[in-house]
Amino acid sequence: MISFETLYAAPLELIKHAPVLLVAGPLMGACAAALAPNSRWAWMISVAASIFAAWMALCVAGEVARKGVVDYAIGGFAPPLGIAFRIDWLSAMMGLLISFISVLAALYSGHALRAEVREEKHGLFQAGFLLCQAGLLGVVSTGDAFNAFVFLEVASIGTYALVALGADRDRRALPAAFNYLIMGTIGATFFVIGVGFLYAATGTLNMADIATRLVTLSDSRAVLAGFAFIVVGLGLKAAMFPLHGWLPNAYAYAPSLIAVFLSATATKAAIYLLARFLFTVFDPGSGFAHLFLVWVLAPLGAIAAIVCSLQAVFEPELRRMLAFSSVAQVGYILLGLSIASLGGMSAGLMHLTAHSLMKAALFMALGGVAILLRARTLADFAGAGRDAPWTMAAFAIAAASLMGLPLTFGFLTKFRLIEAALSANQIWIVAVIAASSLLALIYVGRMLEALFFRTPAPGAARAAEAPLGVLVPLWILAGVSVWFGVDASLPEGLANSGALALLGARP
Amino acid sequence: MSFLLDHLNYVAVVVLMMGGLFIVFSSGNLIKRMVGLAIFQTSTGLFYISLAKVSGGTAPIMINAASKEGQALAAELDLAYVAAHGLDGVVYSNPLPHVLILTAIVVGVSTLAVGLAIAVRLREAYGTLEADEIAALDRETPKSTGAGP
Amino acid sequence: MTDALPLVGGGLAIAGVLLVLLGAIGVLRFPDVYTRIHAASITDTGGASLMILGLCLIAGLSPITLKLVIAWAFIMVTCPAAAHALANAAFSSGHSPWIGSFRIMRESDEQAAVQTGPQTGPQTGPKKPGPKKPGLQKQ
Amino acid sequence: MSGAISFLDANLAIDLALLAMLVVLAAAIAMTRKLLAAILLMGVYSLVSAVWLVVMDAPDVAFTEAVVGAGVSTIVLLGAILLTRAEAEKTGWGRLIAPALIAVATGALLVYAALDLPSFGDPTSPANAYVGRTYLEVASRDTGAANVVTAVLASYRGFDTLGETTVIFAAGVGVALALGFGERAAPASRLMAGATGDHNVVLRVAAKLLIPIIALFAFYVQFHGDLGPGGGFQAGVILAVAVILHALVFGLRETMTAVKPSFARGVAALGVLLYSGIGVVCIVNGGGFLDYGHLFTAEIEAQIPPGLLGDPGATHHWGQHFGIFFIELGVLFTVAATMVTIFYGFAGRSPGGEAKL
Amino acid sequence: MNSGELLILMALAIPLFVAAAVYAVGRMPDVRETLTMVACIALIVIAISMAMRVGQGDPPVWIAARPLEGVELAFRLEPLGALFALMASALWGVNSLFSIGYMRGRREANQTRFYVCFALAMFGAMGVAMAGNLFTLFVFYEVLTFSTYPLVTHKGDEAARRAGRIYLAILVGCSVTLLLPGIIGVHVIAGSTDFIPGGQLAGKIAPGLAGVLLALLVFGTAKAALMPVHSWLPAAMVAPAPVSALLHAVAVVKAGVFTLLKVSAYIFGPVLISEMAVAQYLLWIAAATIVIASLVAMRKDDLKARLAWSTIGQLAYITSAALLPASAGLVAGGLHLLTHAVGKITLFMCVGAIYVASGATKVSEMRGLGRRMPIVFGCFLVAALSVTGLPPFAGMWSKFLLLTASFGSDEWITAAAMIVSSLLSLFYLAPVAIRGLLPPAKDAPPAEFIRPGGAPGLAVAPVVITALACLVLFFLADEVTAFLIPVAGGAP
Repeated sequence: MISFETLYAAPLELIKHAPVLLVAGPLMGACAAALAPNSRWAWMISVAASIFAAWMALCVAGEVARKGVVDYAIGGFAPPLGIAFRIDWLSAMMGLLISFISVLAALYSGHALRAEVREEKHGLFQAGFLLCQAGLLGVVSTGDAFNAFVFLEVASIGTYALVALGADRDRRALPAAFNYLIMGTIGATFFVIGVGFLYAATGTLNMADIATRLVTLSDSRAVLAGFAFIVVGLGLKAAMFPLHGWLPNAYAYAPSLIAVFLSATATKAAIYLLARFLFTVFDPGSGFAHLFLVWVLAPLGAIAAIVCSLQAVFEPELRRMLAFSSVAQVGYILLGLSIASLGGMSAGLMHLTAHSLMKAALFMALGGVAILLRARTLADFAGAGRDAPWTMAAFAIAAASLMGLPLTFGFLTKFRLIEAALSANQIWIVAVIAASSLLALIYVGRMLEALFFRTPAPGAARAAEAPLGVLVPLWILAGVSVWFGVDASLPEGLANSGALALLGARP
Repeated sequence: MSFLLDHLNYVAVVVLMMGGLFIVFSSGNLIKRMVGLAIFQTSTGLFYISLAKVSGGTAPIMINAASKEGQALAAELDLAYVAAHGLDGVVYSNPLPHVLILTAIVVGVSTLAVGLAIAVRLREAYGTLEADEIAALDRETPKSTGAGP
Repeated sequence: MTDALPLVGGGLAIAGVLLVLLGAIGVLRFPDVYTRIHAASITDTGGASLMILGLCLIAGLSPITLKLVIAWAFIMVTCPAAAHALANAAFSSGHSPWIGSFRIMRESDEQAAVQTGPQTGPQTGPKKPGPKKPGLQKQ
Repeated sequence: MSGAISFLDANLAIDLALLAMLVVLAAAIAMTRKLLAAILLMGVYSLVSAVWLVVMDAPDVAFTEAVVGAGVSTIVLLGAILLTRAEAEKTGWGRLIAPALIAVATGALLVYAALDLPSFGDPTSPANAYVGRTYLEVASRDTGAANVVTAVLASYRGFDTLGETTVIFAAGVGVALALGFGERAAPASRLMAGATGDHNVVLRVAAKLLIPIIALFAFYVQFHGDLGPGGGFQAGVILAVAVILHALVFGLRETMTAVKPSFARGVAALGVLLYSGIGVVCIVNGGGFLDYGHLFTAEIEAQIPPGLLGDPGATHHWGQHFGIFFIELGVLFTVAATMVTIFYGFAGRSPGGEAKL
Repeated sequence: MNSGELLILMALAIPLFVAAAVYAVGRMPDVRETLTMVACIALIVIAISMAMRVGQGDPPVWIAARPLEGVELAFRLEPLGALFALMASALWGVNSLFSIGYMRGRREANQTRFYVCFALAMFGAMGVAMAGNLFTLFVFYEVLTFSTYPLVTHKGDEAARRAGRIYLAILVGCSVTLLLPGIIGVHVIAGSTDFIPGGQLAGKIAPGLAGVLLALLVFGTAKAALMPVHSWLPAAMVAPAPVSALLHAVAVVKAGVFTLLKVSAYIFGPVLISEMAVAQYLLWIAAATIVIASLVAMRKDDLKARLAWSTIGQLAYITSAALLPASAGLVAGGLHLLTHAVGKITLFMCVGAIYVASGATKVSEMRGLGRRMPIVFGCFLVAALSVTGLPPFAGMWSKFLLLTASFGSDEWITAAAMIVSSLLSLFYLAPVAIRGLLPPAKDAPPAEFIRPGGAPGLAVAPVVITALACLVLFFLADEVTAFLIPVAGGAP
């Protein structure tokens, strides 16, 4: 794993405040983008802000590498009075992932917006995108339960409307966005209720503080209810199996930029928060948290991995296919977390990374081609592989990673997942993963066959190669998938440290 | 009895939450769903606030007996109580949940605005706000890219 | 004397409350938009004034009283204006004043309720009163 | 303690009465099919809960609930249904079972847990004993603000408030994206048609009279915030209401020439920029983000006259004072401008709705 | 980077380079095919030198990458691998020669894609041959699968696509659901999947659990076409003849049985195998496969289908060899790998030549056809005898060793199955050639040449070469066995 201490260079002052600048950067960028005179400016601002955030994420990772845990008390008030960021390896990893994806998405946005959104709205669109980014980065960095809720909402509110903008191309985006809003808000409110119960039981909102005070009263009914509400709320946000109904349409009909960004980051941030509460705030070793891991999280993950893969197999629309597979992959990640061993959690986190990379690439490739043809179903995409070889080659690589083929990142993460399940003696998880990989093979096979081995219907709209502005970020993503497929030491190191942080963070 | 009385407040607030949640899920009309959502969020706020109440307390605004505001607030207080305890012994309610709920209320109205905006677009694209009718329209034209615009 | 003031104030306040209650009954019972507006506005203004007066007496000479007086002035401006706006809107949306029996009145109510749909032309105003009544009658 | 006991009982009675009213209102909203009725009832619901909040010693929250819940929410909802149908379809009884189950299950869990909470009003409960009490002890010493809520909101948990302001801004962005910026406001936009009819002299006079007062009140609320209830949010909403009233009486076009939509959007963004900018300034001056203690460098601090804010006797923390002042200003900008933007979005939407976005 | 690593790198880089270059110069057929041939020769040279180094006891080793902690992408040559590499590269050369004749003779479409995928398949085969651990082997095993999919669906019609689906579904399905968990199981239990003489798992695992792993690995390796995971092989018959030759002789199925041999020799080790009851059951399944496949082959009139089923039978031979409790079986299996490859490729190329010339695919159409194309049919007879196991052809030695091994370990059932199926194969292979050489029947005149001048020279020459190879290997068998002896070295 590359050493983050030496990776970055920044003035010391900046490094000291990197944790908060990581969030404040995109936030102020959003305001600037909203004020931007024209589309080009907005785009440049968005790219600049995203790059700044990525730089700050590197600095934070470096600090974490040096100190282990970075605490940043905002307003100079130490917790529990003030709000404090608490960044360990897990947060650092999520920050790196989100900001990296954001940079690529921002690069991609230049062309995507021109094709999908009306000119005078680009400024606000970029603002919404940056706000979502700031919110997600805040969620993964904050150490305060209520602050996490605020940032969840910062990330969500804008995106609801952004999803709705897909209506310019397909009106089904509107019901999807509305449903997304209702479910997202209910999820957030449930989360708030849960936090309220924890507050009533402990009198504090700082996660670490809650954890220390929970040790004494972990069996009180208020705490139990708080746990339940937090899990359901975050489960809604993370599209945990029975609560995933909002996701497929939201991803399928949103503007491609939003599909790329959300599919790669939004649910991941919610999963992060879920893991944070499961393992850091509550004690997974004892009582209901453990029962939940074994009897709820693992089965739900398994069901998701099977059922949603099946739905993807029978789905005619390409983007909905990908969305369903997203839910299935979330199932993988939860399975990994539910094996509360170091190996299992590290595998889950690795798969989280892999899935972000591949899904971003897949949606980006589809967007890049669909920019030119308003294709939805497999039939519409027939033969696109011949018409747009470069775009679709990247798509194929990402799809291979989704299928878990060798020499791609997806294969290695699946390898680790199965390994962890075997060493934890949970053969049934191996069976589940095997079965759902078989289904993945089928639906990805359907996609690739349609793209590469079918000829488009005569007179059908033909795909054309995506512009360079799309190809560059797309191929960066595909390249990373292959690089990590040959040498995954970097993500594995991060995931291991993250898992250690989760397991070791008990008070 | 006193136990029940002590918790009646919470129970009532919970009933309100249930009401909001029920409206959200039961009504097919999108506007009404938003109303239900607003009620649900408000009631959550009420729950927090009832956590913050301290019996015999007053609003967490420091009473500086010297200042004019101090006099004013003293006058606003329950006179008998102030007479009994004087201004320094005043018990204040817990300010923290108030702060949180200020935030929550604002978040709620933001959600409401965005949701209603989407609902208006829906009405324009589909000509209705009933979830069932919208679903039916989608079913009969599954591949329609005919957007509002 | 100083003991009497709060009692008097309380009495005035209660009187105001009763007046407002009266107005509420009127809103429910009166036949048509205009009479209902009439009931609501007058009683509101009067009742509020009584209450404020009572509160002033209770508070005695203090900043509170000042605030109360300002509030009273505000009410005195807004309530009549609001009532006027309502009546104006009702009129411009074609509500006919009450003649004849309640049955006929109900029908025109229903027309009003129907008219509030989006189909009605842009010449009609925001018909808060129209649907409000059925809404309240449900209580 | 007898005084306290009677105090408690009186409170409890009012408290429960209000809660009962709320329950009735919720039931009424659930039952009615008239959207307009539902919306107005929701306004009433907010108002009653605001009263309840006052009883609960939460004047700030009550204030916000009143202006936001009963005020803006209702306006926005009305604007929404003016553009849509006013009747809700009837939902069959069969369709109510699942929602009822969900609600009841949730409620059961909540009650199950709530009965385990420390009894209502218990001053020794963890919630009231731990951090909350500490705030009461240190807040006004640290920040010099009498209103502890304001102190916590703007200083201790100022980052939350930044996020909250951002949420408002995001909502403005979202509505503007979804509904446009109200440029196509038809001169006969239905929201104002009732007033621009023939005889509305009374309204115009009343409005001319009220709008300045409302604006004035907004600023009172704004700058009185650290001494009494109120602050940026309430003030912002009230200011926005002044503009909305103007639009209702004099017509959207008029208002848009006075307050341009682009201007409103710009101010909204500027507010957030101001807020986060303060944080950055604190960093530049050697503190942490939003650490008002370092808002001013020492030499500037020295030049501030001691009696600047009246009563020279009291100890002053200029950093905290001005920090809170500025960020509340940022909040005011964003909230007011966003509310206006949202209103423009809805009111400027041509009715009938066949218009392209 | 020492010379050994360089050799391995070249062996992998050359096919890749060819693939890229062929794709680049696709417009110019002559350049394209010259390139391919040159690359074949280079590859053969490399394979020979690697085999020599293995013979000298200094095998090339290269640890290319370490994708995960404790998981390596490593290459390590050993006799079996060297033999497989040599065989594959040599047969690739011959087969490319033949494909030039065939494809041009048939004026096939998408020839460039054909050659690209062919080269990629060789890349996979080389990787499989040189893999130093199960992980690496699996990686290249999948590369091989996916690079051959376009070849199988070469015709591009719906039938071809359906065949392709079956092909992928069975091969990848088995490898993902059975092989991969098996490999990871080995990794978890043994801590590593390296191939070490005597067996990685030896002494680290109870025979019962080992049996489960063995079953996973054997059935997961669907390329070995052990029943019931064999049906992809007949399905893949829609592919053109050179592809069938590739599948049956050069790379694919051979990669499957090769995997089994490696697993048996270096993962479980002869000792562990001999202790496992499961191995016994699998042997019976293999025996059943042998007999059933031969019986089915008897009844097939379509010549390619008949050959396909015979391949299934022959593969089961090697599978049994891998599962025999006697380490001698491994040597025999290795030898059979080679001899059967040479024989089978001859047969398929003959079929291709006949098809190009006359368009005939059914045995019944071929009576008397041999009179017109005696060389082809002569070679067919030679190869048929070799596959059947008659002297003086190579096939005889491997079968002899297999029989001795199975008798030596008292596996009567296996032995019996082998004898029976040899007899059967005599009846379903040899007659094809003989009937072809008989005078045509009065009522059924043989099919006319659809191509003036019969099969092109480039399609006939390779047939002759491989037929001669069958003969030559009969005399070289001893050297090959000597070369393979170290494989069984782990045995006590």
